[in-house]
Amino acid sequence: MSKKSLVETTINGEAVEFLCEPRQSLLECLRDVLEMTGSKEGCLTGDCGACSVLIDGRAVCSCLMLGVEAQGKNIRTVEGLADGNALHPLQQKFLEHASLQCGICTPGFLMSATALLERNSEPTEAEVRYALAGNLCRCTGYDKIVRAVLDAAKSMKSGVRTSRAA
Amino acid sequence: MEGTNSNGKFKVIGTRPIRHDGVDKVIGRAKYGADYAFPGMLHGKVLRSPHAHAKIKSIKTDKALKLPGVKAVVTAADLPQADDKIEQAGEMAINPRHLSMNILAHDKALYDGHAIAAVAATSPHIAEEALKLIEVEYEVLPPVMTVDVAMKPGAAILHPTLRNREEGDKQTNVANHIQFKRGDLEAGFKAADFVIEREFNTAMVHQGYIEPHNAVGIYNADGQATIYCSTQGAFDVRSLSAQVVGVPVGKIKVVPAEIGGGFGGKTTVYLEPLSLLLSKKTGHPVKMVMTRGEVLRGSGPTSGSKIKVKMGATKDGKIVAAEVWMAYEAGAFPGSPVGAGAMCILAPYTIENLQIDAYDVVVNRPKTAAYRAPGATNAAMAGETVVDEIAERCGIDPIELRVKNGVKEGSPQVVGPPFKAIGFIETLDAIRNSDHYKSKLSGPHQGRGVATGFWFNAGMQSSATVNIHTDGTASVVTGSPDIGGSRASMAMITAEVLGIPVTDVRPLVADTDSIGHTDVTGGSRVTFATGMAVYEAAQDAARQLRERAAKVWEVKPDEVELHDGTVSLKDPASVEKGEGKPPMSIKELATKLARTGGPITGRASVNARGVGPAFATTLVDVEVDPDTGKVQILRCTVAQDVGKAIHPSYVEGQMQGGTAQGIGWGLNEEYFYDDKGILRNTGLLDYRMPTCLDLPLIETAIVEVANPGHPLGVRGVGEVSIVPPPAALANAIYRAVGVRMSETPMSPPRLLKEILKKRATDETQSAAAD
Amino acid sequence: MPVAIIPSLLRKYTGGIERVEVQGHNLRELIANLGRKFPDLTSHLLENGDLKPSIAVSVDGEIATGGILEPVSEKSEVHFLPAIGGGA
Amino acid sequence: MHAFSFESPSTLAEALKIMKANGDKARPICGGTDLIIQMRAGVRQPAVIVDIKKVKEMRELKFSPKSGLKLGATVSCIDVAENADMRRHYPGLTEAAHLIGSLQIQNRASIGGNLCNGSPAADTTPALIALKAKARIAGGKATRDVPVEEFVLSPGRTVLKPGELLVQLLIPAPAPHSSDAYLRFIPRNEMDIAVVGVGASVTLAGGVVKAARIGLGAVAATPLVADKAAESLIGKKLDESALATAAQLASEASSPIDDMRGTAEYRRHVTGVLTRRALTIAAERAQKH
Repeated sequence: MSKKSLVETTINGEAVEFLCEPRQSLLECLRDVLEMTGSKEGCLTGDCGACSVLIDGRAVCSCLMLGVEAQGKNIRTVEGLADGNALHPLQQKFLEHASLQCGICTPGFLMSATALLERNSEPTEAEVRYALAGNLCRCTGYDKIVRAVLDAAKSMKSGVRTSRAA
Repeated sequence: MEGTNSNGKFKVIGTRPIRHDGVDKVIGRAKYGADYAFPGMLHGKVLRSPHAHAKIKSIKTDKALKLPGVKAVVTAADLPQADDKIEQAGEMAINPRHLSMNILAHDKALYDGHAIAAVAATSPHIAEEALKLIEVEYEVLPPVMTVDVAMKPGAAILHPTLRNREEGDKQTNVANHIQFKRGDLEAGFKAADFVIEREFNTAMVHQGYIEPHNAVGIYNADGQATIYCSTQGAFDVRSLSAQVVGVPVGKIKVVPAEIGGGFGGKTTVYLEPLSLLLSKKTGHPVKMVMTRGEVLRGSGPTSGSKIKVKMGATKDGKIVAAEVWMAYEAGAFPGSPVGAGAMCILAPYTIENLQIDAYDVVVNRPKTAAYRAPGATNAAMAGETVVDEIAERCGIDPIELRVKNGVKEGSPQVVGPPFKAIGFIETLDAIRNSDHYKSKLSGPHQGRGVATGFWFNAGMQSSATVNIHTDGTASVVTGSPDIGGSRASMAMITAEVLGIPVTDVRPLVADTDSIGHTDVTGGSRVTFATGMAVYEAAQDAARQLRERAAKVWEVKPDEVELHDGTVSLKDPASVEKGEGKPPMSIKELATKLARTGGPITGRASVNARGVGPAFATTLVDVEVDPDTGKVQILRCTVAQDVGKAIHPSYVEGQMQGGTAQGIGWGLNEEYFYDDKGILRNTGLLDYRMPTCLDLPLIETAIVEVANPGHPLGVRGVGEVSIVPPPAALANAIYRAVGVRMSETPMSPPRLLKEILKKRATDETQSAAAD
Repeated sequence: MPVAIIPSLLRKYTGGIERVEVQGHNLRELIANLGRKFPDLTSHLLENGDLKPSIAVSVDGEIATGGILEPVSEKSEVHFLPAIGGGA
Repeated sequence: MHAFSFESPSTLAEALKIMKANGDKARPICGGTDLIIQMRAGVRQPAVIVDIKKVKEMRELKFSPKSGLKLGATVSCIDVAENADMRRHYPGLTEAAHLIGSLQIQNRASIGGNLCNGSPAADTTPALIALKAKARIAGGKATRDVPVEEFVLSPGRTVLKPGELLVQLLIPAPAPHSSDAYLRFIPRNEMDIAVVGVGASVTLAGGVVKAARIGLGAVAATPLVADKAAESLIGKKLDESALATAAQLASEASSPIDDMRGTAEYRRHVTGVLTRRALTIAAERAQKH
């Protein structure tokens, strides 16, 4: 075991410090060290997107980033998407459109979709599909996920509430 | 149906409420198997065979045990003896010896990725390092990778003791031969105006659930054990783990975590017995999670197959004879779904003369597990493309030809007994009435294909309890792990029967000690069988509510009725009865339970009869790039007979998901083994499941031909939609570029090869014509 | 009398006969009586006194859930099938 | 994953010092989207991981119409894809950067890292070759510039010696009436590794081809430059027969293998198809410049 180092980050708006070995991925740090198990492990090769989190506003696979690389970074995870008990419009629309079946891919999709809508408030279906291409879902055939993201964009436009950009 | 519909209409069933477990899943709070952690927990890893077929001469573990942080290593030597014969374990028919051999290889490694030993250590990284220190001496044997090789005389033998009914005491790789016969085949082909004979090969594919297998085993000093895991069947995990580890069933509690997809692949055990064994050895909780590579190499995909189909028809499109030969790769141990494939391949059609011969063949690949309508998709790829060719030869629309030959209520099934009410023709009509069918294709190299699928669906055992809370709300408890939103459906059925809002019902999935035996979430059976138990349990609670009201009112129970959440006298008019007895809501009545006999729990357990089989028909438009062989899907519509859709959104979801898996199967998914039998594509980069850029929106047509065997008309919806897509794609590709594909996946290299072949022959023909 | 339909591969034990009229008020009696007519057949249907796990029986088009005690009526048609497992 | 130590220098000098001190035991990390996977698989087991993302020279993206492009080795693919100069002057390379993996990958991965990983199938390398890119390498006796087509020696092996780092990629300013394009073939529409990748640049003058370059990926042990194919176009109109000849010569330049991503025969065929298509797109763009 190599020695651990202290990593200082901001996670979902809060200053968070954690200790980890250099060989621990950010995903391991979130799940095993910080007990934030909302981000899921599906492949450990960056092919499924279940572990997607936002780093300084951009979606990345937390399985392909070392915990120590997170020093000084602003991290957002699915646990921070809702504002207290007010769900993010994406979360609400995922529920209304029945966009999840088993739900294991849902956190990753929500984070990729958040990154998209924060850059592009009126995406086309093609743009949504491109933005979500790095997230695999085996249950839904993507139909209801794509519809939910398009609908969430609409409702955010009409000013329901936009995601709290951490 | 008392309570369910005062005016013949459902109030809750058929609506689209938000699933009760939804919020936990969108905020990241839902606990899946890999999310569990316990004080003092160790992490387990599995050493897997690097050879497809090898004798295990020795395993040395002392070096691994010396690594700081390593607490235990187990091998097959730690497993109890198991009998080599088919046995009931829970509701599954299994061979205990084979199960044990699959959990940890005994004397032979039978596939690349076969578990050899397992380690428990204080961190997953240390456990991984320990695996490298385990020394295994192998004697490598020739790999047997295909049914062709396995069935050849003189082929290397996987199991020296394996015999089948026909070959007497001869060593063999053919575990079983199943046959179905009807009518006079020879006469049938004589009566045909033409005969089409084709051969098909379909590649082994994986269910591809996004959540890898996981388990936390906890074995206590008093011999009591608990397993937390993501499974489709907690009761099967209990009985199978008890079998393998040699712990009494009654000493094990299995807690089903949230499950991240299964599709049949999580109906058996891999890590569960190992985590229990390692916990037994170390006295610590042991958590094990597969990597994606382990999932692909070491869990159960579904069979690759070789299928030969010969069909005879008359000019006017009547199929008069069919002969089928099919061999499925079972993987390293007997038990492919070839029997189901045999019963499905001709199921949609009334064919007087037929013979089907089906062979279950062992090969050096992982033991296959169930996958959504197991065996039916391979079969449909073969049968439905030949039927398409018959339609073409006759110049009849492929849907019309299917209507002409299609089965209806009363038609004999391949297996003998006649069909009860079924909705095959109705799915064909739904497609013919779809906007998609009425639309036109818009460019060159585009084609439209159609195909049909059949699946039995399943019944089996389910238990349910409905508890009335003191505020008049209710909880419904079942033993069916919820993969696709079934908790919402169970709550809806309860709400419908009691006549209360669905938001007043809390559905939950209980562990194996907290609910009666319930078979796997599989066979499209949950909404059918568990739904039946829930319906009866809710009726039982409703009956007790009427009895309590009768007590309060001092009348006979049969003088009380329950409608829309309110109990009232059937005949309030009669003054001496009606006086001072105004209708009471369940909320009101609930406050009186303690003083009228105590709590109300409605109970039901079923071994469900009245299973209603399912049909689906899929229509797909494709565009083929004739220079690269790449297929783009332009539009896709699926029509399926579900009997009754309880929650239409999740019914559509099942239809869309099955269609997407069928499309992946048809176009790009396959296991690539090299000549040594080593799996090359052990990740999701090269095991190519469809991304959302590969699929269009998937249009659905829900067909509801009520199943007479279910109180709500439910058939089940989980499986059949995966069956038609590969054949529908093949038929669409033919219309786009004029080549008939006989292999899955129809990947660009395979398709381009056929396109170039055709181009060459076309040129020589036109040259000859000049 | 109930009729038992013998799967094609087991007909070698019934001298090629497909449909056999055979007495029985439940599967146990029916299979026992079949065994009296065709002694070699029994071991392919039963295992330690119970239905073979690899076999499913359909009585009048309904997969039997009652094991060997599944009731059989005077007019019943009894089919012996391979057992199958479900997917998702 | 094996145990290793982690360094995060903030200057090039510091980074080179650490690289030199640790020789072949050190490996730089940028996006980590290849390295972390390789370490999990045990394919690479460096004792020291050096995070070079703080080094200024390696983070810069500078374009000037005169001197062309200076692209820092750690500039992420997404920053390339979203850069207006890149989109306008090097659309082919920009497309290639925007094709690698998913957005999650593009947000971490860099063109420099794509090159240093040494994969024959790297998407951006054929596009760099088509643009006559040079790799500026520091850490040896002297800073040296290596033509990109010579950078990869064999799968996973490059000209980088122990202690050396790729600092920047240098790309000449585009000539008038010139442009580039990159096409790759994959079975799905995203997420796959190229089965064939073709980068092409074309310079037109008076309706004929004045200069052209073609880079090929995934059809040999290393990315290739298809000189014969490119030269066959010089002085010609980009018509059917010219394209056919170039496509033919490009296929002949390839020496692919059979693997799970495609057969050699298939790759050779598709090389011709994509060469023709990439040249056509590059020419259409060149006319607009």
